[in-house]
Amino acid sequence: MCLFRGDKCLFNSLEFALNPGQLLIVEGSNGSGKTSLLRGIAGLLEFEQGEIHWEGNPLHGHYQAFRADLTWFAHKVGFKDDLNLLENLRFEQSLHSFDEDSVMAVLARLGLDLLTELPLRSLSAGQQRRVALARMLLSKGRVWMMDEPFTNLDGAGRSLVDAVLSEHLANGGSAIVATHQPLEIVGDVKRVSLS
Amino acid sequence: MTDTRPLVPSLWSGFVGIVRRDILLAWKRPGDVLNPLFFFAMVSTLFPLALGPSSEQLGSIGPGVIWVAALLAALLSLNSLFVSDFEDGSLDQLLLSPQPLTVLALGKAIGHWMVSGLPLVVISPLVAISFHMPDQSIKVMAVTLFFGTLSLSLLGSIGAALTVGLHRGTALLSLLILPLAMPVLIFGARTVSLSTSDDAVSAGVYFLAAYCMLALTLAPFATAAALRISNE
Amino acid sequence: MWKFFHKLASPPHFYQFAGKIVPWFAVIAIACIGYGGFAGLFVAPADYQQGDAFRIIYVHVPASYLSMMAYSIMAISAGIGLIWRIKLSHAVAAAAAPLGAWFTFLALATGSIWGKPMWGTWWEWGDPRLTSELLLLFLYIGYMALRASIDDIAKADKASAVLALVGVVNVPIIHFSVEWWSSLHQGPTLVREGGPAMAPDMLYPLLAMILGFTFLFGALLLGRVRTEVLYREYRARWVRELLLGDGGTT
Amino acid sequence: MMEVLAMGGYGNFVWGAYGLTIIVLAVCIVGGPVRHTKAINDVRHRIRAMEAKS
Repeated sequence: MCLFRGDKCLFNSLEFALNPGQLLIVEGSNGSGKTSLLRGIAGLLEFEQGEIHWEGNPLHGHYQAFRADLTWFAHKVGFKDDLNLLENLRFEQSLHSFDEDSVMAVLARLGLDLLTELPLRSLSAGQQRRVALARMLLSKGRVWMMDEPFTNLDGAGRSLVDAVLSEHLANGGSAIVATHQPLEIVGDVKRVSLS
Repeated sequence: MTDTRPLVPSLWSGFVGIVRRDILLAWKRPGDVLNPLFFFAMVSTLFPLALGPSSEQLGSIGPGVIWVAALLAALLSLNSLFVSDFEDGSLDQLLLSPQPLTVLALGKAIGHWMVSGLPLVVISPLVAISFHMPDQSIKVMAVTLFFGTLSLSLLGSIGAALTVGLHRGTALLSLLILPLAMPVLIFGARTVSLSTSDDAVSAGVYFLAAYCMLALTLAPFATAAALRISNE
Repeated sequence: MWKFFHKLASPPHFYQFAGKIVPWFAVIAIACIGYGGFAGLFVAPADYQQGDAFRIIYVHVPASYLSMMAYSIMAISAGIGLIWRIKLSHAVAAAAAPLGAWFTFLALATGSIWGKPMWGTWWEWGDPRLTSELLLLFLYIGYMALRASIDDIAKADKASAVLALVGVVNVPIIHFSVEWWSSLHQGPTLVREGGPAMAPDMLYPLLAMILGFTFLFGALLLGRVRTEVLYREYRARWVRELLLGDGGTT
Repeated sequence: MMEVLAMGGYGNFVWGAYGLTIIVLAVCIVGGPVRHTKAINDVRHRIRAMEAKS
C-alpha cells in the first residue's frame, strides 16, 4: 500500500491482515498519515498502489458488503448539531440497521439517557464523543475503525472506550484504531507504526 | 455476532431518511428556507420599481423577471447543500454507509427542492399577479417553475458536490451551474411569455418535464461521483 | 496494434512520441492554412449576395468547428481518465480546455465581425449559432475555473472530469433549446452560404482551412499535454532523468 | 492591387477577422512552449526540493 501526500510518500510496502477478534493499532506522530491510512482502508480515498481484501476478495468496486460491516469513528462526530440525539439516531437507522429496543440501554450506559431532547450543539465535546460511541455500540458492524478515539475524553470516558473495545473484540469483532496514546486492551493486538 | 451479516436497510428507507432529516433541519432553521424566498420576492419587485409602473411593459417582462429571480434564489440556497454535512462529518458517514450514495444524493437534491423549490412555486402566483399577468399564464408559470426548480436542484446538487471542499466555492458554483441551467431558463421563461399571448405552451412544458426526468435520472450519479472525489 | 496504444498510454513513451510528431503536424497545418488562407482571400470568387465579406467564413467555420471538437475531446478523455484512471487522459483534458476556449472566443469574435456587415449589429441574438457558441464559452470558463480552484492535481482532474461529462450531456440540449428559442424570435431571416452547396473553388479553401486548423490544434494540444504530463509525473524517475540527469532534449 | 485589399468595401471587416485570427493563433502557438519551459523549471525545483527533504 502506498499513498502520497504532496511530495512525501506517507507509507509504502505496508502489509497487514486483520482477523476476527483482532485489534490493529496504528501508531505514529501527528501528520504521519494515520488518518489517511484509515480513510484509505474505508474507501474514502484511493491508494496509489495496493489493495484491500475483505473476506478474501478484493474490495475495489464492491464496497457495499464491507460497508455494511464497517462503523467509522473520527474527529468529527458525524451527527447534525441542530438535531437532538433521538432524531440523529433515527436518521442513522436509515443507513445502518440496529435494533430499536437496545437504544435506551446503550444511552444509559454512556450517560446520555437524560440528554436525548437537547440539540447536539448544546452538549459538551466529551458528551458529543460519547454520542459517536453510541453509534459504535448500536451498530452491528463487525469492523470498527476509530481515529484518535481519546481526544477530549476524560478518564471515565477513556476507560469506557477501553471497555467497549474489549467487549467488541471478545464478541469476535475486529478493529483498527489510530492513536498516539497508549491503549490498555486485553486480547489479540497487532501494531503498525508509521513514522 | 458470530458471522451474521448485518442486513442493510432498504433503499427507500435510506432515501426517505435523508429527505426527512433535511426537512427537519430546515424546520429547525427556518432562516435557510425563508431567506431565498424573501430574496425571490425582493428581486421580483426591483424590476417594476426600476422600469416604472406601466402595466403592459410589466406584463411582457414579467415571466422573464420571475424566472431569473427563481433561478438566482435556487442558486443562493444551493451552495450550502453539502457544506454543513462536510463540516460535521456526516458526509463521511453518508459515504461509508451501505446505502448506495446515488440514492442518498437524490434524497439530498429532493430534500433541497422541497425546502427551496416548492415554496417558490407556491408564492410565484403572488408575484405574477403583481406583474399583471393573465390568469392562464400564472398557472403555466407555476407548472414551469415546478419542473424548473426541480431540475435546478438536481443540477445544482452536482455543482454543490463539486465545490463542497473548496473554501471559496460560492461564486464558483453559479459559474458551473448557470450555463447548464440555461435550457431550463430559456424554456421556462419563453413558455410563460408565450402563454401571455395565449400561444400553444405544451411544447415548452413537455421539454421542461423531459429535462427534469433527465436530470432526475443522471444527476445523482454525477453528484455521487463528485462527492466521493471532493471528500477525499 | 493494441500494443502500440498500450505503449502510448505510458507517459514517458507518450512524451517522446508527442515530441516527434508535433513538428509534422505543424508543417501540415502551415501548408493547409497557407493554401486555404491565400485561396480563400484572393482566389475564391466573391459571394453574389455578401460580396467579399463572406471570406470571413474561412476563419469562422474552422474556429467554431474546433471549439466543438475540443470540447468533445475534453469530455471523452475526461471520461476515459475517470473510468480507467489513466492520468495521461486527464492531462489531455486539461490541455484541451484552454485551447478550446480560445477557439470558441475566436469563433465568437469572427462571427460577430461577420455579422456587422450583414445584420448591421455586432451581436445578433437571433442567430442560434452565435448564442450557443457563447454558452459553450461559459462551459469552458466554468471548467477552467473549477480546475483552477482545486490545488491537488489528481483531485482537480477527477472533479473537472465529472463537470466535463455533465457538460457534454448538456451541449446538445443547449444547442437545441437555443435553436427553438431563436425560432420564436422574428429576427431577420438568415441567408448564408455554407456546406456543400458552395461552388467548388469556394469549398476547397474552406476544407483546407478546416484541415489546417485541425492539425494546428493537434500540434498545440500535444505540446500542452507534454507540459501537463510533467506536472503529473514529476515523481517518476524518467522525469528526473529528463530534467536533471543527462539533461537531454527538453 | 489596392482594390483587391479593399475587399469590395468590406476590407476592414475581412482583415479585422483575419488579423484577430492571427493574434489568437499566435497567442496559442507562443503560449505552448512558454508554459512548457515554465513547467520544466517548476518541476526541476520541485524534484530538487523533494530530494533535499528525503
